[in-house]
Amino acid sequence: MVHETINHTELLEDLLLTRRFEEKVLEVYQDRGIRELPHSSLGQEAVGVGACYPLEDDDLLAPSLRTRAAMLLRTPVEEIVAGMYGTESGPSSGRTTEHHMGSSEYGILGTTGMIGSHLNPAVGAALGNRTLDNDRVTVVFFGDGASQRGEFHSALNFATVQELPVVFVIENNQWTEAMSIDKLVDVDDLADLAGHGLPTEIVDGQDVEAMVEATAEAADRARSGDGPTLLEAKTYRYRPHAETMPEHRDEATLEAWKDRDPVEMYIDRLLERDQITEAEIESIDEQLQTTIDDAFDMAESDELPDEETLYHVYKDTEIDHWKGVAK
Amino acid sequence: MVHETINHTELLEDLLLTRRFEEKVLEVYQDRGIRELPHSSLGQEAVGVGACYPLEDDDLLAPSLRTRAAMLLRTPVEEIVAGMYGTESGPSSGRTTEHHMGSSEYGILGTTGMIGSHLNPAVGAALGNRTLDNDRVTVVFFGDGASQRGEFHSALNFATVQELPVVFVIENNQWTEAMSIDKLVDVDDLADLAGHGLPTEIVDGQDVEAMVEATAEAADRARSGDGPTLLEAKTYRYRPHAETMPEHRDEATLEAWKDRDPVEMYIDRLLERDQITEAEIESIDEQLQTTIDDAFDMAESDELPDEETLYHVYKDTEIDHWKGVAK
Amino acid sequence: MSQQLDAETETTTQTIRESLNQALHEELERDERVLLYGEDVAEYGGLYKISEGLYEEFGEERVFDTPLAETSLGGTAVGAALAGARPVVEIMYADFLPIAGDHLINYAAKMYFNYGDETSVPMVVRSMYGTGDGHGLHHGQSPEAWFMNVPGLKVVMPSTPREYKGLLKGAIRDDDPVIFLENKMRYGESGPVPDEEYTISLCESDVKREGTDATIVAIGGMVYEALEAAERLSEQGIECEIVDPRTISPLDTGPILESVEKTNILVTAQEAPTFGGFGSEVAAQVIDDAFFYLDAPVKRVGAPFTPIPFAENLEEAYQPTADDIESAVIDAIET
Amino acid sequence: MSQQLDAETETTTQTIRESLNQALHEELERDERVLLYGEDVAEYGGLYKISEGLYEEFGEERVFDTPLAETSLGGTAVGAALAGARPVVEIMYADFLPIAGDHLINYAAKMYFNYGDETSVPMVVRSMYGTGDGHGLHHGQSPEAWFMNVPGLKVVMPSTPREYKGLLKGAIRDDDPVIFLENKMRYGESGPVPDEEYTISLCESDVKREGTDATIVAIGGMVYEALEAAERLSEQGIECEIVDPRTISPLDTGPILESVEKTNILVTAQEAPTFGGFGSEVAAQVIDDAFFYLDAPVKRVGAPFTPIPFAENLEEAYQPTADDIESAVIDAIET
Ligand SMILES: Cc1ncc(C[n+]2csc(CCOP(=O)(O)OP(=O)(O)O)c2C)c(N)n1
Ligand SMILES: Cc1ncc(C[n+]2csc(CCOP(=O)(O)OP(=O)(O)O)c2C)c(N)n1
Ligand SMILES: [Mg+2]
Ligand SMILES: [Mg+2]
Repeated sequence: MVHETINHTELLEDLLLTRRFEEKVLEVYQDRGIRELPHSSLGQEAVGVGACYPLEDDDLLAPSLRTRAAMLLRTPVEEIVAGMYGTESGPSSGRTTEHHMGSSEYGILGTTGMIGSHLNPAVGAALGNRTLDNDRVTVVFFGDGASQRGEFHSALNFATVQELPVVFVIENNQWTEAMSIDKLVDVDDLADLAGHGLPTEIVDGQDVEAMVEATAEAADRARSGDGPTLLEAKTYRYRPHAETMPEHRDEATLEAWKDRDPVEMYIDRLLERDQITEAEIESIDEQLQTTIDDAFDMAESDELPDEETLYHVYKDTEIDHWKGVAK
Repeated sequence: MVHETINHTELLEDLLLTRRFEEKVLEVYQDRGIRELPHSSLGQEAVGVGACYPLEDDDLLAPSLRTRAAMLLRTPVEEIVAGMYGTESGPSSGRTTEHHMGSSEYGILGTTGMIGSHLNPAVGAALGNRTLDNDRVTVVFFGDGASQRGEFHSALNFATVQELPVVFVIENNQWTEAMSIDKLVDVDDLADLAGHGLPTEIVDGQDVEAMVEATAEAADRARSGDGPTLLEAKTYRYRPHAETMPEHRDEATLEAWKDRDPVEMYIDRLLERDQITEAEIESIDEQLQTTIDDAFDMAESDELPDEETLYHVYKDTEIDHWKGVAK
Repeated sequence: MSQQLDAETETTTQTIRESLNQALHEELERDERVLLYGEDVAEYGGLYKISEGLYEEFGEERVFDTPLAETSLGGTAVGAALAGARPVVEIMYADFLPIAGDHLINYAAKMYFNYGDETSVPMVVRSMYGTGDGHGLHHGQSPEAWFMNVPGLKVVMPSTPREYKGLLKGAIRDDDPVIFLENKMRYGESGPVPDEEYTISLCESDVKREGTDATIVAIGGMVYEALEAAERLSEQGIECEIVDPRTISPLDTGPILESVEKTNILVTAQEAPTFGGFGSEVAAQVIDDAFFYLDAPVKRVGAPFTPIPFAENLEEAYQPTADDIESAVIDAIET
Repeated sequence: MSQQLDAETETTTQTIRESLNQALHEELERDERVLLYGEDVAEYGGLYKISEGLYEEFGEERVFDTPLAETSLGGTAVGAALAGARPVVEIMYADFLPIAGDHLINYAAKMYFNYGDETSVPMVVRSMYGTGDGHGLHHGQSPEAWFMNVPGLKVVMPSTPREYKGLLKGAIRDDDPVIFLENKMRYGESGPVPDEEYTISLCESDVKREGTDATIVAIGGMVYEALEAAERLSEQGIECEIVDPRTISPLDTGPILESVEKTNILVTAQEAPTFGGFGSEVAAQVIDDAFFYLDAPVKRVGAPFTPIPFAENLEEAYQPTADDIESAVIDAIET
């Protein structure tokens, strides 16, 4: 049983960090706005947290817009918040949004605003790592919406025939913006779309331990040269697609999912198994809250970046950016 | 049994027309060249012939580069040959290649030089026909190579969720240019790649009657509003990818496929069933040969198009083509 | 030439958002071959609410939501148009147009040329551009120049509510494929829109302001910036003529050349980076055909050669505005 | 400035095909991070045999064939480069680049800007263009202008064997994403290639011929046409200076401006349609920065605004040649 080898305090801490962070984002956004429009991961935390847990520190993560956990588990919280504010201390000093930022230092593959366009780059990162002859695994997160793009097919196929060390994680929250996937695909399980010959597995995305277990296996397979795996994590988001959009989903369904809240489920399980005490949880929670609050305070008083930051487009050639020509 | 309802003389004529045409192309190309580089369908004739046979005259065909049958069964032979020569009497008077020409008159969807890029347009044509409220079915042909593109996934999905009247026909000849599909996909049957919830069927592409039967069913399904079907026709080409490329495939495999030659197999069967006589075949053959020879003679003596033909880019706006601006 | 508003035309003040919604409504009603689809355009009414109410009115065969797959949007629209329908698809942000680039550049643009008969591709791709909302690198790019060197495409960038409506109707009725670019920062701009039914034909430049001292050729949202700059310059005694091409390609250069022949000074204004952009083509056309009328270097206003930055102050530094146009005109005149 | 061949350099006559093959060979050998992949590049050695023998020599982890999926080629190259490898991918025909357009425009071009550290995207996309072989609408387009308005990309179009080799090596070593365009009609051209190892840096324009009477800025295969035109014009007493930018974007305008300041006449030459093309940007740069040196309208040589036709005579009418450059120079001088 995988839960016997897990450091439960750590895993819970990861889960609580993500939950508290997302709650804070929501609170601050509603109270006074944040420059980056939040696309909340509340409700889906176990997917990213569980998938990241069994990885090595230098494995590469390619998060989707909504995989906040992946960012939080790799990047100092204050940098993330500054990234959302577009201030000087953010990872690119405000050049880019926090949603898509990349960092070789933190092992996060930069992404774009194009949903699903990171699938082939993630496969390519795995290819690059094979070329460099290291044993880093790449884990790429994407939604049910991204699975509808042709990229899903070509990336799976390329990774499979090249037997690349990739773990594909669909965060199937069953909504593509305001569209229910019921009208966007004609299958019950997105995993069925992938007949490419790679192993696929459907995972309970609310169960952080199930995510740990499935990803651990997939990462092992990748690392031992047996190629990619596709995991479909079934989950649900508690918030609308973005904080500017109204809620239009069925209330009963949402409530049913909340009954299986990933954080509460895990806490209940740990308490039941006597693997943690209420007091321990409270203390972790308090500490996390302080870290998060401090990060927001810092970002709110941070400076805007220097204009020079903008002119960071070519690494090898000096150009006159206003004319667009080489100097 | 479908073969009881088939007009065998007609079907054989279609098959022989395609075979003799392709033989003639090869002969002329080797002897004195043809402007359009031939990508021969020799060996694969039964796929296009069989799939076209059960269709209505106004059903729409979206052929691949290699589906010569689809062109021949819809377009006067002399126009096709002129199209290959790029002369005045070709369908677009030499603006475009015969490989990709489109014609609403003949019910052929124009395609491009991009393998697989016609999949979504074919689905769109079916959508357009739904909007126009007619009952035309669209049949789209494409290779194993095209099936590797993302277009395959997005087109299948769109057609499935919209329940559009499309028949997808993979002409799986097992080679993508000089690459064997063994290294390009990790499945035995390409049909397995399509887990989109639409019916799929593997068909013997050498058996013209099997193609007729499978396509008849799929077209019926489409026409009665039950949505798309995917057929995977297993076949093989006798020639290299294009006539400029050397043969590099295994000889024994090629010979094994030739043992199941689609034209010979069908003739043998008809003779066995006493549905045709050797003499009848000979007479059909002679007549076809004359038509084909005449078409080549005509094209070879045809004029080059007038330069004005070139300036046919916008339908609704007169422009100065040299400056690229509206008049 | 373009159909100008004359004094007697009855108008109502509308936002661009309203005028676009009306245009779609009228065309869906007028012609049964018109259909509208895209991501979130039906039940939700469009991310920016341009197609609100249309799904309810015209039903799911005419207005529908699609899977997240822009190659399907571009590709199926080509096919539907070739089959004889008049598809209007929304590709949410113009930044996503490259995903459908093959279908636009290699398919839509070339089928009229490729067909043996008079079949053409009457499709419209609506898409949004425009900076200033902090959406970052991938939700605001001006893509017009990516498609200018593509014979067969038409690229339209309206400016005022009246033109958004008239040109969208014109684009839907046009027999050629049209990329119709909407500035998402300007949906709320309002202005007079004729009450009577009207359309505006594509490929006709329009003079938005008359003047004798300098010509400003501005496109899309920059027309508003040019008008503002012209007001300020007028106070300094400089009268600018503003030409709004409205259709970027194929470009109606006549009114531009005529204007430059009168003013002898040319400034261009676009939101995209200057290098390789629309303004460069205008400059090149003028220097070929009106060279001896030009009194000064042509100044091009545009963004720097960088992606669109996220941070507030960086985005401000990036975005070209009325200020930049004003300085460029003064610069040109003083040279 | 560019590294010129001096008289002492030992050279061997090679075709462009050979020089490219050598460049790939040398870089694969020099740097283990370099890898080469694409459709038919390995076992078959490339459709035009540019990569012949490399698979055999470097094995299937360094040189391999891929599924038919250009978004995978573009997309995986970005990822491999971000991970620290130096991928070289072949996208067979440049007409197919739009299929990978999103990964080039929105991904490759923007990641250096997007990263929090100094990570960049050292990838090279090799692709073929060039008309004259009857391949029709979709196997010969010159795509450079589609990518010029994209900050972050580098677009390279070499002319001679020496440059093909040096620039390909330069591109592979460059830390930014490069679209490397090869004229498929010129693979057989031969010329001197230095025996010693060398590279040519990107973004440096080169003067291919000195002259005092007119400046011709020609790119890619058109450099040969410009050289021929210049010879003919020389017989008529007109001495042309030919500037070969080699890198289209970002463009090294210095040598162009200097040349125009000397000759006072500018003609541009490209294979792509004139409207919205490279030549327009050159004209615009010159009219901004060297306006007072210009004696005549800038003439741009290019194809008409149509797709590439198939028929022999139509393709001939379409293709710009030395004749057109010659007339354009005379035209400009006589204005
Ligand atoms: C290529 C592309 N198409 C459309 C969009 C607009 N868009 C942003 S998020 C989104 C929904 C994505 O759904 P999914 O992949 O399920 O991820 P989720 O938001 O549910 O986490 C859409 C359509 C986009 N950003 N990129
Ligand atoms: C998008 C695209 N990529 C690559 C090519 C080059 N190419 C032409 S035909 C071909 C092979 C196509 O294989 P398949 O789809 O199996 O069809 P077949 O030739 O076997 O009939 C390739 C790679 C192309 N024309 N278009
Ligand atoms: Mg989702
Ligand atoms: Mg094949």
